[in-house]
Amino acid sequence: MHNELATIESNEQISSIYQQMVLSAPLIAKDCHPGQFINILPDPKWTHVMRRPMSIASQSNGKISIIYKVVGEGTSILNNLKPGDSLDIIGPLGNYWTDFDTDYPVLLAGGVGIAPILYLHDHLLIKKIPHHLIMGTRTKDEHFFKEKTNASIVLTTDDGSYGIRGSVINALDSIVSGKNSSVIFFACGPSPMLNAVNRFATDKNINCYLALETLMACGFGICQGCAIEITNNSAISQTYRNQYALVCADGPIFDGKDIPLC
Amino acid sequence: MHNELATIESNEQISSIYQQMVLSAPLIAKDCHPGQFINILPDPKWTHVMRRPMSIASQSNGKISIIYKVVGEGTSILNNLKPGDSLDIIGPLGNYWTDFDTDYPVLLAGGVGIAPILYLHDHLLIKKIPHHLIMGTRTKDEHFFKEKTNASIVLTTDDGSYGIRGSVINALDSIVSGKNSSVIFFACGPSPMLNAVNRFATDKNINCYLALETLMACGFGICQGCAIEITNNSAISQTYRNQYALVCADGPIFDGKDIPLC
Amino acid sequence: MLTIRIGNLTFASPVLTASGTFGYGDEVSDLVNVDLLGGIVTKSVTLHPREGNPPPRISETPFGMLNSIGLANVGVEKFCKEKLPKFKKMDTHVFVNIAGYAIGDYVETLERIEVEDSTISGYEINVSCPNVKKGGMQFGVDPKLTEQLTRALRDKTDKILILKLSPNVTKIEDIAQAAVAGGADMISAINTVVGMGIDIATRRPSLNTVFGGLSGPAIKPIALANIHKIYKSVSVPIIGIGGISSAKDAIEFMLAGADLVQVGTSNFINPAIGINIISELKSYCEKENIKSLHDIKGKLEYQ
Amino acid sequence: MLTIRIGNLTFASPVLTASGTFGYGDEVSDLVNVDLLGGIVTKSVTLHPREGNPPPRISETPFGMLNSIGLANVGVEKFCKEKLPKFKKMDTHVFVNIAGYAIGDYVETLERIEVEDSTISGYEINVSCPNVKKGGMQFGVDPKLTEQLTRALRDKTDKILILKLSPNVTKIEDIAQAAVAGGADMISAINTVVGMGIDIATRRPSLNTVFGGLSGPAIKPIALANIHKIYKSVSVPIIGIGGISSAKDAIEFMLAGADLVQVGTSNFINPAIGINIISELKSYCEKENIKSLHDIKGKLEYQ
Ligand SMILES: Cc1cc2nc3c(=O)[nH]c(=O)nc-3n(C[C@H](O)[C@H](O)[C@H](O)COP(=O)(O)OP(=O)(O)OC[C@H]3O[C@@H](n4cnc5c(N)ncnc54)[C@H](O)[C@@H]3O)c2cc1C
Ligand SMILES: Cc1cc2nc3c(=O)[nH]c(=O)nc-3n(C[C@H](O)[C@H](O)[C@H](O)COP(=O)(O)OP(=O)(O)OC[C@H]3O[C@@H](n4cnc5c(N)ncnc54)[C@H](O)[C@@H]3O)c2cc1C
Ligand SMILES: Cc1cc2nc3c(=O)[nH]c(=O)nc-3n(C[C@H](O)[C@H](O)[C@H](O)COP(=O)(O)O)c2cc1C
Ligand SMILES: Cc1cc2nc3c(=O)[nH]c(=O)nc-3n(C[C@H](O)[C@H](O)[C@H](O)COP(=O)(O)O)c2cc1C
Ligand code: FES
Ligand code: FES
Repeated sequence: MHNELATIESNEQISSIYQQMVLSAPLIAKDCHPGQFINILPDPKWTHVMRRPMSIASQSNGKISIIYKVVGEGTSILNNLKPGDSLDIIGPLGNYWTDFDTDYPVLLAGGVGIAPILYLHDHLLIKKIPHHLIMGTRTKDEHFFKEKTNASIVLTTDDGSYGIRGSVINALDSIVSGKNSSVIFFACGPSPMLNAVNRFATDKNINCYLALETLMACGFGICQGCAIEITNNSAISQTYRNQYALVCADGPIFDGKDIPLC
Repeated sequence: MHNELATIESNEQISSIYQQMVLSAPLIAKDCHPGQFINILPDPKWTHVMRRPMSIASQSNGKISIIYKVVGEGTSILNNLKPGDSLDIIGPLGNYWTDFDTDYPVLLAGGVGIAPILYLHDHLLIKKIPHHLIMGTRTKDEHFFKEKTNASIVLTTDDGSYGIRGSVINALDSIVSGKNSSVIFFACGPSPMLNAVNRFATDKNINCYLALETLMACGFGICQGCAIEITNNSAISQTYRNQYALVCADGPIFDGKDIPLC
Repeated sequence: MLTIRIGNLTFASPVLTASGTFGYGDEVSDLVNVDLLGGIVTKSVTLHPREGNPPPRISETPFGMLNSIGLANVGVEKFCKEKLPKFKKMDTHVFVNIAGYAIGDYVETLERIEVEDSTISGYEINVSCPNVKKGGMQFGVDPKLTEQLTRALRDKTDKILILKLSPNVTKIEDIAQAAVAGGADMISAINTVVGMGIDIATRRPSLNTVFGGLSGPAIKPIALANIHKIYKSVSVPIIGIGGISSAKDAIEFMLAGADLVQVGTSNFINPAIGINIISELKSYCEKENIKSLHDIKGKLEYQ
Repeated sequence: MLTIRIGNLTFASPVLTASGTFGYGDEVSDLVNVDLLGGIVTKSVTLHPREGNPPPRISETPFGMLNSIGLANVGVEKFCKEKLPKFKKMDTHVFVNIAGYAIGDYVETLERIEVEDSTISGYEINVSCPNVKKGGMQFGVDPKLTEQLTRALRDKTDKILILKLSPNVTKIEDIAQAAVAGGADMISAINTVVGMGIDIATRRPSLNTVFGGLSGPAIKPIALANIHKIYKSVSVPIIGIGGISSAKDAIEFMLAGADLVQVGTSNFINPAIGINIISELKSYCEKENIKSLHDIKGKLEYQ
């Protein structure tokens, strides 16, 4: 964990509603893994008492990136930053994805949930681990990944304006049933999507790892503010108690089996 | 009184530490008088509960200007505004200078206290009323008025780097004693300067009007927060009580005789 | 849609302006059409004229301000002559806020106003005043005193009687119940929270009175908690006050149990804020298909 | 210059970190050298392990936050095994914050820690906990209960005993005096202010427990007022807490009467904030030619 004053390399709109910011942050870049996040101070004069957490979307050569959607004050400030500006960030935070050696990884992303999934995708490409990536958005303009598509990258839109119509779940059946070996899910996205993926995995007895989000004050296990209910005290936990886990320290990646189905 | 969304025409540094901002604000420009001020909302997302009051430094053709020094958050935000940006202002507020028809006006300004004095100076020029203007700063670089100097405009610096060394008081004696008719003072500036001017006027039995500053929440007589002690319940008052007056509503211009000498 | 009926008063909208932050409604007439407001509450009126506290009287704090105005006002006599007649021209509810230093002060002030031929809708009683007979303890921190004061005033008027409570107590429920027991028609809350500021350069308090009252967005969470506690302990209508600066804030207070709200400190940033909130509330009701804002009173959901 | 002596403890600087906002000092070791701090106060420890409250447990407010963590902690047994030994490696004062639901809980917890061979400097007692025997009323709102609790703990330890007071009372002076009468060595204040948040989209409270504790810069004026009241009513050393995020804030608390300060919520924005404040304080003393920060304690000037 480092508190680094990163320099912004670029900050660009990559689709109708998503921005990507590349940061030079050598210390964090050196230590980070797919699924981890950073905690951002949007401005030295920030008048909120919490930083803003963002998943790491890529890592290479001392640089990391984030992919974000402007939703409020913090992300608006981020959106106005220019190359050369500096940004106070803490990271890498949280646990990360492992376990991609035995089963066939299927990566599932919804909306800005693409950030950590993209990082994992890059990582698997580098390690030459064959896998599938399914990404869903509401409509065509929100996709920024269109040019990169190939047989193992599947895009969906809620309105059918691009790729498969519907949610990422609609693309799963054919991929999963087409595999001889057992598959494993890595998913990040809005709660309804994660719940659907978790339910699908449970039904088919597939291992499934979900990246969750909650409000965070500290980002590294101190404030106990980011607790979620868990149904099972799994082995991957670091500070698990019986009933609650901390998303920032025990997560953000959880075994789907530990999360209540809903 | 109007609440106007003014458009910034220009916003420029005019000396080592002073900025001038010209605003297109037709409603306020139409109604304002020398000595009055506006109350500024520096930013729609302003996280303070008070606006920032600034004297009007000029008025013409639907435009007004302010002259300000960057001292904190509000003035920093003002300093970053660009031509074309808009600014939410309330004005004109407060009372204004009159009484320049009988006596010979001597205008005294210290630091940013120049703003209302400059407006009064313009006004007297238009009305072709002969007068003197004395302006003091700490050092040469702070003066932005140098090119305009003539026999009736006298500049001083605390360090003697330009014009007369010392405060505006040092320039007064020769001007006052050189006049046959009686003189009248109009002054704005830091408290020590106003106190010195008031004392000088009292000693010589000269009429003297001072523009004061206090912290202001509302700016027009509602919150009662801008009270100052007064020694005398003068005729110029609008809401004077016996002991306190409101700088925003009874002032900002006060008869020196009503203000405690210190 | 925004109309709220309380007893036999009809409020065109649930947004009023808070005592001490909107004068007597006439000072802002250049900027605001007060008739569009649900109502206004006057600056506190006292039996005798009051100069107020020595300066400095205000200071800024993070997202808030401190004040110790000291109830500066012209006194009830001059109030009746100069201010009261002006309310006749206003087509909105006017509540006269009364403050005092002994129960007799409050009663005499109210009686003086009652004898006038006026159009006011009622009184809001500021109990955050030091009781000189009880060594300066405030009326509003003691349930017995609050009940006595309320009853004494109740006996003298048939107009709406609102008790305005202070948050600076261990258990506001006790004070609210006492006010209702004494005959209050409504409860309004909160008055300012006791606070203090210091200027480290001069080493002096930022207010002449050392302690003052904190108001503004910073106190909104405290105000909401107090409103919800009052809502759970009494059944009279409630006016929510404290840090309100948007329709969203106003709705939060209604969900917590308020029938009406008052906007205070935010008037200083924008004197038309009350009216802006009213039009935002209208859009909200339309969007959410809410027939009457009264339907959301206390509709906070939890087990 | 920054050294403060209190009893027979020497604090290298007057800046500590507040309970619940800095863990046990080891989680931040990557970012902060805790030995540079005046001291740390642990998260509250209870007799039995506590899961804490259901989520959501935190939310943001204007310049502040609400929390209802529910004293989630491993319990004193595990605390003694896993956390206590780590403090031996730290060269700073460690105070163990203790919470409980009956006087016996507090006493047993303290006794359990006392028998360990530890290097801790003392205890901070969190009295903002519901007393199950008294229908959930908090210990810290009742002077008698506060005195009893303090005395019971005083009997069991010779280490520094700090009573941490709640601001949610009518008269904090009474509670401070009771704590001193019971034998407290020091008073710390304030704990969080009762507040509430509402999400208008879901119509649910922003915290699962409905009410929670407000902290951060928004409460600084309230904290300062409480510290100054405590300073005027007791003569034991005082630790100022509430919204501190700069040396300027720390100095304000000292002028109001604090000997030491604790930094809480601001650690979340910057875990090194305590250490930054310490170096700012050093520059301040140099600039102002202050020999010892203790010289400014209570040096607020007014008539
Ligand atoms: C582990 C983690 C990873 C995330 N990764 C991404 C990402 O890759 N891309 C992305 O666009 N967003 C991501 N988010 C969400 C992101 O943190 C919020 O969108 C952002 O904080 C909004 O801040 P704001 O000031 O713009 O909006 P606000 O208006 O202040 O808040 C809008 C919403 O954002 C969320 N939020 C605000 N503050 C926090 C906080 N301190 N902690 C957590 N959530 C908060 C809340 O749901 C809030 O309602 C992630 C969140 C977490 C917890
Ligand atoms: C009637 C009047 C006319 C003024 N005219 C001018 C002018 O022409 N040019 C100029 O540079 N300055 C003028 N000032 C002072 C100006 O208002 C402050 O410099 C400005 O408010 C600072 O704001 P800030 O946010 O940058 O600084 P902050 O750091 O917030 O405050 C710095 C200091 O500015 C003053 N100040 C802050 N807020 C207010 C407020 N709401 N009301 C009054 N004073 C405040 C206080 O003394 C404060 O300590 C005038 C003040 C008044 C009352
Ligand atoms: C400058 C000022 C003056 C006030 N004067 C009074 C008053 O005379 N009587 C009263 O009952 N409340 C008075 N109040 C309290 C407000 O009416 C209101 O209860 C409080 O400020 C909280 O609301 P807010 O956060 O919206 O301002 C005053 C508040 C301020 C800021
Ligand atoms: C997330 C969080 C957890 C806290 N936990 C505790 C606790 O366990 N025990 C305690 O005595 N105080 C606790 N506090 C209160 C703080 O120690 C402090 O008294 C309060 O937050 C005010 O200071 P601040 O404004 O600097 O945060 C907690 C505060 C926060 C924000
Ligand atoms: S965010 Fe503080 S413990 Fe997780
Ligand atoms: S600033 Fe409000 S009365 Fe003068």
